[in-house]
Amino acid sequence: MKLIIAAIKPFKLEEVREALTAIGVRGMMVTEIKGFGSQSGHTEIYRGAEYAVNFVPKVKLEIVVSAAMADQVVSTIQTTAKTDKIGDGKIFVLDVESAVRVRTGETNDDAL
Amino acid sequence: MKLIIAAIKPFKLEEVREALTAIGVRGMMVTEIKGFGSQSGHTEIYRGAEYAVNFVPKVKLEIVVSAAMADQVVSTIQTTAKTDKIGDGKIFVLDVESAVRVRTGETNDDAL
Amino acid sequence: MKLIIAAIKPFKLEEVREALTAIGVRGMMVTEIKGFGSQSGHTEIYRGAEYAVNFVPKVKLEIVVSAAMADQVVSTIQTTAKTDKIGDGKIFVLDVESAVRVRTGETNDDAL
Amino acid sequence: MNLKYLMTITAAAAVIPAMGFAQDAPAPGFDEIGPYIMTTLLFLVGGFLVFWMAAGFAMLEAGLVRSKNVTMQLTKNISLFSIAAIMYWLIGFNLMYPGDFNGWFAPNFVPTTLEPVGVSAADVDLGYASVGSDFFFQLMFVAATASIVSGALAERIKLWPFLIFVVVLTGIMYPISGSWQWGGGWLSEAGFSDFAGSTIVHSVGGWAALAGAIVLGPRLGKYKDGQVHPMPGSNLALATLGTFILWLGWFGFNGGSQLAAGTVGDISDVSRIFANTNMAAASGAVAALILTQILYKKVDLTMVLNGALAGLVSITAEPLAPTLFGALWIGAIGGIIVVFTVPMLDKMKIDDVVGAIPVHLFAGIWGTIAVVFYNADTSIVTQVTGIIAYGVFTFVGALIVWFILKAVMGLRPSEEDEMNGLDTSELGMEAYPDFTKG
Amino acid sequence: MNLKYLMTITAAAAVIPAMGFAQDAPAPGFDEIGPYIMTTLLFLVGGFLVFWMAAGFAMLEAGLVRSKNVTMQLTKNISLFSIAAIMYWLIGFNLMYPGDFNGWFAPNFVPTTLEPVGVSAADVDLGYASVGSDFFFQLMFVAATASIVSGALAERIKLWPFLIFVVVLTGIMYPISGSWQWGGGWLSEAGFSDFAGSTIVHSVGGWAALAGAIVLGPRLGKYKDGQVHPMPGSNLALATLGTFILWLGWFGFNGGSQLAAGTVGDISDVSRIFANTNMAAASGAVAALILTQILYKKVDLTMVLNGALAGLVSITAEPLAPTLFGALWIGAIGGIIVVFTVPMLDKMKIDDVVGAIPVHLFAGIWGTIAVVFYNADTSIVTQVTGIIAYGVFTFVGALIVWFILKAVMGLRPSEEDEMNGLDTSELGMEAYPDFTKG
Amino acid sequence: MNLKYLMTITAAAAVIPAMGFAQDAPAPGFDEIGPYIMTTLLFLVGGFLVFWMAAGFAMLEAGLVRSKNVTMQLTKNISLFSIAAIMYWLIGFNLMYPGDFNGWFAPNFVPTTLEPVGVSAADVDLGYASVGSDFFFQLMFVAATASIVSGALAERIKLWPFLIFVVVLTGIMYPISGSWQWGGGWLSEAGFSDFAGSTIVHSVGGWAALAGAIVLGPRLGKYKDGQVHPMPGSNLALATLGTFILWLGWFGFNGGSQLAAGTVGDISDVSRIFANTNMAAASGAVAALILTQILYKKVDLTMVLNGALAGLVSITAEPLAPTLFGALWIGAIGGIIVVFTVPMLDKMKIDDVVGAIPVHLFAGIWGTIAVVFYNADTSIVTQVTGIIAYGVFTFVGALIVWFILKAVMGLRPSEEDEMNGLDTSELGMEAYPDFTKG
Ligand SMILES: Nc1ncnc2c1ncn2[C@@H]1O[C@H](COP(=O)(O)OP(=O)(O)O)[C@@H](O)[C@H]1O
Ligand SMILES: Nc1ncnc2c1ncn2[C@@H]1O[C@H](COP(=O)(O)OP(=O)(O)O)[C@@H](O)[C@H]1O
Ligand SMILES: Nc1ncnc2c1ncn2[C@@H]1O[C@H](COP(=O)(O)OP(=O)(O)O)[C@@H](O)[C@H]1O
Repeated sequence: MKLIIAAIKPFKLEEVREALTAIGVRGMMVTEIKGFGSQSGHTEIYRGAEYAVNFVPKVKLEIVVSAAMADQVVSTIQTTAKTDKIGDGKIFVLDVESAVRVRTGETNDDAL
Repeated sequence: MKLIIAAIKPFKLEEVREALTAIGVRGMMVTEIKGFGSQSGHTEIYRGAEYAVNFVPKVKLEIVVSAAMADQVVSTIQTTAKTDKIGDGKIFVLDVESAVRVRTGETNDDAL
Repeated sequence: MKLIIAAIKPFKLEEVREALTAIGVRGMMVTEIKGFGSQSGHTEIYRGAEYAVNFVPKVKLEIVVSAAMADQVVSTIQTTAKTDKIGDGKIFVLDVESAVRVRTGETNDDAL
Repeated sequence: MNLKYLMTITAAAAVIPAMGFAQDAPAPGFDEIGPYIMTTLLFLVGGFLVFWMAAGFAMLEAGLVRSKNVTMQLTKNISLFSIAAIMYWLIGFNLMYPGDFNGWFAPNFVPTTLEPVGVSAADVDLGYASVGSDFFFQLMFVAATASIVSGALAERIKLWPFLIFVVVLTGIMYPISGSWQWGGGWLSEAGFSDFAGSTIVHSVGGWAALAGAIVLGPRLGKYKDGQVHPMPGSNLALATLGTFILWLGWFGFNGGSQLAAGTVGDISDVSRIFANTNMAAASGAVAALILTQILYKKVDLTMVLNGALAGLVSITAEPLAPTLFGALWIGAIGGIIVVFTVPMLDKMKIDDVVGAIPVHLFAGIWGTIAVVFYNADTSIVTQVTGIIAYGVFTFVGALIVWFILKAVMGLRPSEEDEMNGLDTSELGMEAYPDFTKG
Repeated sequence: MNLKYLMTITAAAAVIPAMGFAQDAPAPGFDEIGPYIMTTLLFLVGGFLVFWMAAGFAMLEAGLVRSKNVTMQLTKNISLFSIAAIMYWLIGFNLMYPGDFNGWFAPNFVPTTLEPVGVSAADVDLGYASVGSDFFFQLMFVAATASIVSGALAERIKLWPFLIFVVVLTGIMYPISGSWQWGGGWLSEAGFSDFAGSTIVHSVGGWAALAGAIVLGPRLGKYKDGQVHPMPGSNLALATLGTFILWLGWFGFNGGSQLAAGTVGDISDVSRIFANTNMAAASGAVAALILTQILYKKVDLTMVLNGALAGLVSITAEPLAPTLFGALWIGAIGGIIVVFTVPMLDKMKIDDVVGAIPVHLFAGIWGTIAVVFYNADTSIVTQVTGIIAYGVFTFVGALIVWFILKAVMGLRPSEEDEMNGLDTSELGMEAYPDFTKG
Repeated sequence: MNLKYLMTITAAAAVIPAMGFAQDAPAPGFDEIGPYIMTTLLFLVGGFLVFWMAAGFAMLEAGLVRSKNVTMQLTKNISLFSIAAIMYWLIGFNLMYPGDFNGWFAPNFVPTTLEPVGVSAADVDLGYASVGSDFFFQLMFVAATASIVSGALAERIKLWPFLIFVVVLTGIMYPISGSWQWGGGWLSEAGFSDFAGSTIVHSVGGWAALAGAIVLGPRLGKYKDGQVHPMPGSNLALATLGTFILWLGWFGFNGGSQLAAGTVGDISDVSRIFANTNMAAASGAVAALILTQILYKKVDLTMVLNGALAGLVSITAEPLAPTLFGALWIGAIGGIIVVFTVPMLDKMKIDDVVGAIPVHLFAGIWGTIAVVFYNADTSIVTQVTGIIAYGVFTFVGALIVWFILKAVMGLRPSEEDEMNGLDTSELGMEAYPDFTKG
């Protein structure tokens, strides 16, 4: 199994979730994060003082899928989250050794 | 070492933490997440309009332990977080290459 | 590529970010977490009742870098986040199989 | 004041010469000045209570929008009040209260001037109150009208076009239509009755909001593939606080509209109004409480809040005449109206973020009609005439202004800006920057 | 009003014929109506200030519960006020103020009716105030009583059983016991003294809350393996706001209870009451500030807030007679009581979420006793008699009602529902949906 | 009161024997007591409105600090008010209002005592108001002064040194300098004019805050490597609520300062003050609204809030004499001052967390100067004299006190404590414990 970690723009979350459900992803973990990257560093003014915004709000998705599905999930996220503007995000793939479903104790692919 | 990622029901956090401490887990990272899975999708009413709740609040645990301890930690979480109701959560195990304790610079198992 | 996960003290975030930028890290994901570890367990009083604080606020950094850079990143975080006080945090390194930049579709090291 | 009584003293005075009662003029007794002082006080206390409603609207709206639009909603609310205060001074007040003038066109646009400092009793209308207190009180009403609009159009209208609309609404539209009734215009002559402004203030705000909501369209994603996608308010504690503030302010709104407090009859009437106003709010809330439990098997706090406000709007057209029982059922119907019309608007794809249209327009119409049940001098015909007159004038007028603004400067931010929230995209300032949103 | 003075004029009138004083009846002078107008005004201003306390309780409680129960707490607060307003009109007011009747049983359950519109001076009691203002003012007190209960039982009682209890408390229990003293019943005849209601309002609320807390039991996990597990309030800014609101409202609560404002003595007494009330609140807060610093080495804001409120409750039984120094030490002891009794209740495993029992019951008892120090016409015996009478009647009565409710419909949600929070489980609506809780 | 009129009656009395007018003394007519009652009422209503400002400061400051310092800010605000209430009773009031005494040294430190219960008309100054109401009203002003300091020094000063400073400021410094003008001291004799306290209250608070900010230094990281690092306020909804509360309270602040309400002239003047006060706030807000849009291409809500407050401070020195147009431009300049001086202070590395110094000190100076434009009896020279006198006395005095406190107990927490926030490090209690901060 693979763990797919993706950082995307918050307003894309709903769209991406729908796209993933469509291709059969049945679960994920979503976390609000502060993203730092090339997009960062635009300046704002607060009470007359300019300052650089180093972090921009992003949403992090963590999805564990069977190795077979991984590529499809990655490309689905990539195409759906794309706005062609800087800050669209990143997708990382890690290897997962084992998985367990708490409720049933099922393991690995059955747990997903 | 192994990284154990678990998504559980928020109200189980305290119980799980105690159970893990009991078996000698000395640290973890806890994050509030929005979970998406089979449990999701129940409907609510807001100002007369029905809508589907796609995400349910979950708590994510990230625990790094020595390879030897991994299985015990997994089963402890699984048994403690269990309510036999849908949405109990998932546990994933990943391999960790190295660990460092910031304060001392100790590495790997000594860092945990 | 490697995924470096670090839990540090919140007030060290800015310093660490600057140090990492200095050595050429171009992106990261930052998450507020509740940390559990040796530091935990000091007691507070609320309305006359003592209670143990099991979780302390920490910041989690997730950084994906080329394998070559990993060690430098780890040591930079370790030296910068250090206060020599308990609770300084931990750094973990995991292997990353692949990376994609959503905007461009670039992969692996080019995606970082 | 009691003339005969004065005579007595004067007569008595005659008995003892050299007492020169004339000299007394500068310091007349309380029988003469008491009513003036009490009514002025009524306007001042009533006025600051209605002022407080501006904070109520701000909190209610800030609580019912999503966290990414809170700074903008707060900015709109404090700005609209400030602009209303200036416009009403600049032209509104004299446009609305010319006494004679029927408000179809403004003969003279003159800013408001108050009586001189330390004015003497001889130079004021002892039968009424000081101009300053009257202006202060009336000014608060126009601000309320503008607040109604800001709530309905929240989360998707840019700051400046909204504020420009406020300039027109508070400086021209409200004063003109207001003069028809409170300025002694044609509607008051026709026998229309709207004690504190269910129609003149609340429906007018509602009509302007409705026109805006139609021209503006719904928030992105609110109505997708034939479904309503609720966007829950970010802070119901603030929304509840706002409702309590409005409830409190309403005692000044309705009570002050008695326009007199210096006689036993007047002060007792003000008491009656306070009691009725409170009852209507309570019954509106309870009606929504029970009805949402029945309809949805769950109580909906936001509906209970709207229900209380609808009860208040319903009793505003006639808070004096009804018995407490009358206030109860009139207010309760207001609460029921809200529970049914909020989803109705959604079905019509009219996106009213805070329920301003059901509360202020629909309940306002109901309240204006309900006048006939307890006020014998009114007729359903004239009431409906008034409702229609205000509706047509304000709705059409607002539509025109909204369309002009849309053509000239555009009303909505870009899609991405709206998605990211107006706080960061338009103002570059979050309302709750320290908190992780999810 | 001043009889002799009337005679004067009448006599004087006699001297000069054809002055027909009789005709004057419809428009008497301010010497006659002034007191009536001022006292009515006192009730109206005092009344809206006490109304404001409903918002204070709502904010205080919403701030001291965990974020997962905020919507429920807000719903309870606005609903209980609305229900109290209706019940007090329906039966409460006439049950409590029959004048003659001592309240042991209710001969006639009749809704409240106000004087007619534009009532004339001849048809009112010029020595008091308008019925409307009196009703409006008194109504706010019963609502306060109910608010006290909602805070203590927060986070674990279902909505409807709580609201049904409110119906009984505000419609029957409070009016009956209230009539013993303020209705001119047996306790007032016995010489009991409770100026603004330390016992009649606050202790009564506290007793009802105590009974409920016992029947209901503590929140899940509050007392585990012999330890107290604090559950910190989710929003101390709201809690502080609520305290300030209550403090402000208390000026109306105590000041209005002078029940007269139309003479030099009365208005000066109201001033005295304002000054003493403020002093007691301040000293209660300072006492808690210093004491928590000494006891815990850290100041506890929630205790300071409770301390201010306890100071207010302590002075409520006699806000007029004490000197400012008297108000200071009476209030300070109130603050001290809170700091010691909050943990005491925890030791007794009685879970009072907001500290309502220490603040309103314990400080209320203290305040009622403290009356004897500055009011010579009172005796410790009658004061204690009153305290016991109200305690037994309310505590036992409440116990019975709570047990019936528990038997009939159950008071608590399921364990998992309580764990997940009443907002999602019972109402399906979060108070702060946009924010990540942790 | 009207003497001639009394004579009349007495004389008339003489005509008809056996009418014993003497006996009437205990109950004089409204012509005699009316003004006393109305002015007392003005103080009571004005007083509770100014009390409300304490809540306004608390909310404004709680909203403008970071979430990790909110509990501390709330604790400071409720504590400072309570301490001010006690100190002003203990010595402040009699130190400030000796009538004759010019305030350079305090001959007698005596606590305040009020008139007896049920005082009779013969024993009061019928030309003014009850001591109780006067004390209550004046007390609220000193508390406002202290609140100004807490905001400027937020997020980095320990609780106790701050509270000790409040003891000195409210018990000694403010009363002494206040007596120069309001106590009938040398400045009032010199012809200085400050109607409601632009200088006496607001600038004094601002000077004390400035001294503190200098001694204390900026928050860690605020000015790093020659750059300003903004630390955005954690809750702009609270900040806006606080501003609305202050705005409301200001009607009592300025209106009550008329010190009389029992004649046509006085109540009309109070009305004028209400209208002008509202106008100045509105124009201050609009000025900041437009100016920030022009300067930064984005509206800055926190500046708009400060702008409204600066408008209020600007009109406070003379809210009566100006026309509405006068109030408009005076207030607008106040708003402009804030927009320019807030960044200016940052350039000078003076860290004022909430903008208290621009709002209260700079706008206060402006308002005191602006008096000369509408009040013919004033001269720029005496106005500046007063401004300097208050500035030197308060700034130097505060500097000394701050230095002593720094030497004796230290003002700042450790670096790590400040970084972690005073809520957890000093109080061990978070304001928003349930929420994830980021
Ligand atoms: N090396 C990295 N490791 C982890 N997360 C990253 C990394 N680089 C970027 N990210 C995440 O991806 C987001 C978008 O990246 P950014 O460089 O801003 O834009 P883009 O991906 O279009 O180049 C960042 O906000 C951050 O959350
Ligand atoms: N494939 C997955 N990848 C990551 N997290 C998952 C995945 N499936 C489920 N989860 C997490 O586990 C939680 C519970 O899963 P769910 O399917 O709802 O119930 P159950 O585990 O009982 O089948 C989800 O809310 C989500 O946070
Ligand atoms: N085994 C672990 N797995 C994951 N995170 C850990 C682990 N141990 C510690 N942490 C994280 O590191 C933080 C600091 O660790 P702690 O033991 O408190 O101090 P120190 O690292 O100085 O020994 C903890 O708060 C937690 O977030």
